[in-house]
Amino acid sequence: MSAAVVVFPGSNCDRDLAVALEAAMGRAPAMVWHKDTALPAGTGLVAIPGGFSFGDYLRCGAIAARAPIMRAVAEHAARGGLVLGICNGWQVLIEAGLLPGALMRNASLKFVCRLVGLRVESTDSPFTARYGRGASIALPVAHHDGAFVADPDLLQRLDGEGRIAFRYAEATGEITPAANPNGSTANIAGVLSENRRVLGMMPHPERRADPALGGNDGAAIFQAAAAAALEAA
Amino acid sequence: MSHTAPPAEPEVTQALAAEHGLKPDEYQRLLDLLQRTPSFTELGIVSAMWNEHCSYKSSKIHLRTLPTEGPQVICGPGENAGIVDIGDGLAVVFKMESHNHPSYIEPYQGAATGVGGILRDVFTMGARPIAALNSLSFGAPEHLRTRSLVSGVVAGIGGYGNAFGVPTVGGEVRFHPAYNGNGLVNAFAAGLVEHEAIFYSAASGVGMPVVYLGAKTGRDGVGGATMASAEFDDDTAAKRPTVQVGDPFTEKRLLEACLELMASGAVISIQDMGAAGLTCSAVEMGDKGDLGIALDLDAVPTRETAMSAYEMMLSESQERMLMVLRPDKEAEARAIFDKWDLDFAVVGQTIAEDRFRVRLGGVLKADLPLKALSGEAPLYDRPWTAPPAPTPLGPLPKIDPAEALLRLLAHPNHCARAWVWQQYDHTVMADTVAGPGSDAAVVRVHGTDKALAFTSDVNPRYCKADPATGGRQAVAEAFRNLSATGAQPLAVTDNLNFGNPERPEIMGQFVGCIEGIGEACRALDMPVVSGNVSLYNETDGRAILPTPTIAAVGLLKTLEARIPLAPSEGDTLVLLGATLGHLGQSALLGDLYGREEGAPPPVDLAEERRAGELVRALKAAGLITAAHDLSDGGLALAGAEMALAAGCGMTLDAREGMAALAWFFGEDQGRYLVATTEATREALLERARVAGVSARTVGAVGGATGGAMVRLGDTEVPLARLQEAHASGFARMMGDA
Amino acid sequence: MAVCPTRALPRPEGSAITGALFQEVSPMRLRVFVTLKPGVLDPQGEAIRHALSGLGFDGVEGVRAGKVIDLDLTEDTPEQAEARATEMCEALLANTVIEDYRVERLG
Amino acid sequence: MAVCPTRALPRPEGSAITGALFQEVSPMRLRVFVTLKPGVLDPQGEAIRHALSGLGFDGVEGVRAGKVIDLDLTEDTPEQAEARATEMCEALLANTVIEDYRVERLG
Ligand SMILES: Nc1ncnc2c1ncn2[C@@H]1O[C@H](COP(=O)(O)OP(=O)(O)O)[C@@H](O)[C@H]1O
Ligand SMILES: [Mg+2]
Repeated sequence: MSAAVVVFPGSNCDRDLAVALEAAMGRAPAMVWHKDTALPAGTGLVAIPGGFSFGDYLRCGAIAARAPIMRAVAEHAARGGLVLGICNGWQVLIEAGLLPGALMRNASLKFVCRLVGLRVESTDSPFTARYGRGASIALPVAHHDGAFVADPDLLQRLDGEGRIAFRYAEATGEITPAANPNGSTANIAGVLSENRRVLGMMPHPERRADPALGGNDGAAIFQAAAAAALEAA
Repeated sequence: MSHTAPPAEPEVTQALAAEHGLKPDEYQRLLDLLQRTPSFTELGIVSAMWNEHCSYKSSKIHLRTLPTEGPQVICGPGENAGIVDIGDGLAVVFKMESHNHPSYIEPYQGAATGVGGILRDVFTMGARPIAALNSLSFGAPEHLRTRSLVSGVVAGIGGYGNAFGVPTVGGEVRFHPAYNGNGLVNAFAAGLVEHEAIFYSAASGVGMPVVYLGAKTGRDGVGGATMASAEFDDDTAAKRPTVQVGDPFTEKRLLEACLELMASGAVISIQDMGAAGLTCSAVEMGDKGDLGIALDLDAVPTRETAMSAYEMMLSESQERMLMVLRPDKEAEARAIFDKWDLDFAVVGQTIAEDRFRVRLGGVLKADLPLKALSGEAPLYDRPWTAPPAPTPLGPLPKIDPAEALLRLLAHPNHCARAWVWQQYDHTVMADTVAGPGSDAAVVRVHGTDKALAFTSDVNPRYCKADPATGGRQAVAEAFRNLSATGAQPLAVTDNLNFGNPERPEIMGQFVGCIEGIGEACRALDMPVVSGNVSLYNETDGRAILPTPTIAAVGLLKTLEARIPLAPSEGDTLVLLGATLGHLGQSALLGDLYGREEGAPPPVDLAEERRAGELVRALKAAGLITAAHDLSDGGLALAGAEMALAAGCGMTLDAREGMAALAWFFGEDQGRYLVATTEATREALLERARVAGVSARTVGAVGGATGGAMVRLGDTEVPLARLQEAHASGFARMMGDA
Repeated sequence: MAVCPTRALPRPEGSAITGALFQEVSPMRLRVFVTLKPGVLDPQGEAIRHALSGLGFDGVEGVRAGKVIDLDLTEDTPEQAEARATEMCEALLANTVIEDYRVERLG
Repeated sequence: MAVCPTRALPRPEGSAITGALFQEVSPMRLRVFVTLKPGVLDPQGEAIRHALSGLGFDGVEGVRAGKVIDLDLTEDTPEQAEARATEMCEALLANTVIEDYRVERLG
């Protein structure tokens, strides 16, 4: 089983994601154009990259979510395939209905790019299995629309089902308002689908998957997903 | 789109020429050249080509004195960007450009399109942009417009660069009342290219198709190039031109389409459309290739109806390119642009005759001698006077060094810039090794163990007090910032921002700064490979401070060679370079007391070079763990920045026989604060002695009892207070702390 | 909306329109409002309110920010155009999880 | 807005309102439209048009995107509220270099 990275016009983390996936899987992922209607045969993991698909015009991810390739991605997810959406990728997955909630303008109204602390809330997923539960990690964020919004019902469900993958946290693991870079409800930084095989997250693990860049905390996500994709084969 | 007849064109007169910015003698020059009255379209074309922005008529004779060559230089000034070899068949392409006036009128879009323009300059040469910097100068923080300009400009730079996907890794922000009526936005971009994949703008071959690429043409900024060279007056508000709106989404697609196009072998030459878009780009391609160009404007993709030839030739719509195409590749080339949903239109061809012919609706709208448009542009040796001597240096203020440090760190000119750079994506492309906040930003060369270092520097206060010293210092500081990160300086690009050159005292600043820049670039082996001049930055006769921004690029052969900023607890601090305690034009006096007095510190270029080489050698020998250059704010500020970076206390000892303020805040040049261990300190001092660089142990990291303290001689301040002052200064100034 | 001659011609439903005739139909303009559902937090509106008060504007009790999208549609009747615009809202223009929309005919 | 003493005086238009009562006055709602000036590039509108056509909506001749801002203002008269909203547009809500605005009274 291999990985595929979906490329929309305006995606700008597609290469970075491909580099991280190749490092984890030992082989380069297929780059799939948004106008395609099918995923390459044998695709185990679909990754939707960050960036500004279609300029982020109208609503982030809205236009991309309706691109031809997304039907194939939805079918892949429905079959239990792995899907990872990072930053704009998460926005796309929400707009496509593959993940719940909404991502809105940051509370500061400003774009925010910085290293944030995260607490791993769930290790029960093919993406987070290689972290220790409650582990503190640090990953960069870079977004303008990352405030996760959920109504109380949804929030309760996500919490109860252990579908909150990451929360913004202090280095001590404490969940504080100061650790929240964008005003997300309950400091939520990443969410899993019901079957736990679709993950959307705002921070960029692919930008911290190489010790030469000062940290390696993101690599475990790709390694875990690679292993799960192989297992599914 | 169909062209319904545009309104009748005005008759060309001397008065109309004057409205286009042509002086009477310049208009006469045009009449002599044509031997007839120009058409309206021709007047537009010529005024665009002959204005300051395109012709460099006031600056050219001085720019020619700058060193532009070196074994590392692949392409110097004159192309869209400079190109420097970095080994292994790779090169770095870079340039800096101002968007001052547009950003003052509409900060968000002005700054955004400034970023867009400089990115196009880089990728039009075949390079993928890998880093951006921005050098920003604003009026006094308390001035009415300053905060909204800061918000708008920063959001615009981020809005464009972030969406495009280039990491914005550094820059400068300064505040000074001299910029109240004229802010500066200087944007730098660098890209990577393989030697064989470099593209230039010179057309070649007769009868080759000229192809228009990218976004459609509207009436954006018609008259913009003329505006960029006109002094503001109080009616600027009334005369607001159509502002250009940037579309980073289109730019990103244009980047990908152009790189695919270049790889396909379809491109003979290519040139982005910047100021006076179609006019400047077409003339430049013809001029460089010794060819004429014939354009058929009916084929130009437009987004507005009834556009005249004049409007199309002067439109500054963004995200457009012009290319000379290999005819047998047309279908392939068109398919690439279709894939990216961008316009692709054959709008003309190269011709053997030296003419620039423009047709619309079957009518010949312009028929000009092409070479003369640039070759015969006016050239001025404007009179200049040497600047007046600065006011003499008064007595030292009475303040504790630690208190002065605390106040400086909270000052808008010295507090942390995180408020700014957190709005910039500085980690996209996943190669940023050291982003904003370090001396020079360090970006890995993708897929290798090498890295490039980028910095931008200038001290306008120095330039005002003594232009030649200021020019020298700007280059020296850039050299120092690169050296402090361990990089070997390669070359520079400059962005020369001044007031009205028709005033001899302004021209004197310009001439002096260039002299100093040239001298320093020669002495430090950093040729000038590209640059940009922005004149007329003044309002009602009040000029900005002379601001020749220098952006420099350096090479790290391995990531191992990088020197971090943060020392470790227990390290010993050694000061390299001589300290005389020079306080003339210092941050201490200027920023804390509003006293812009005395001469700026002299710059000894030979010492500068020795010190920089020593720092790199010390790193190679494993004798230092961290380094920081000294610039404004002197030893105290440099030390505090290292302490803050490390999150450790620090002790800096007083110096016997020197006033504490002079020792801690003096701005003598050619200095670095380096961290070493007790074990390596002796070897370090010995190396410095052999290199002829003065070195002295000045303190240690940590070492305070109780909570972490920063001690300056016998005064001290808790690190936590410095942290708070430094971290919150910017937000406090912006009113959103 | 401008009444153009072709409109007066009775046509069967969905009849083919030749290119030439079609050009003459002047499109209808519709305005779509997209606003946040009541109860959904509106950081932008909140920030505007804050900024207004910073500028000395008192008595601003509430601010809600939304989008307006003007569409020029070539449809045969205003009703059809409106129906079309509504479909567009459902399909793309609004995120009905958090947003409401309303379609209005203009001019 | 700050309640100033003059407000307590009986006035012809509307009923006299004392400071204390004033709080209970329900604010007036105004709607501000902010749209790009004609001729200014609208990348967002263009992207929406393109996306609509990709979704199979034909006959979309043009799309322009703008903002709508609803303001609840405590002013005494609709005229005053409208004047106030206009001032807010000039000061903050619209970027008059590239945008036009229009104020409407609601309900
Ligand atoms: N406009 C800006 N954009 C991005 N980074 C900036 C900007 N202004 C300043 N910085 C960063 O903040 C740090 C401090 O800037 P400065 O004091 O000018 O540095 P130096 O004195 O070393 O030249 C640098 O790392 C610089 O790159
Ligand atoms: Mg520095």
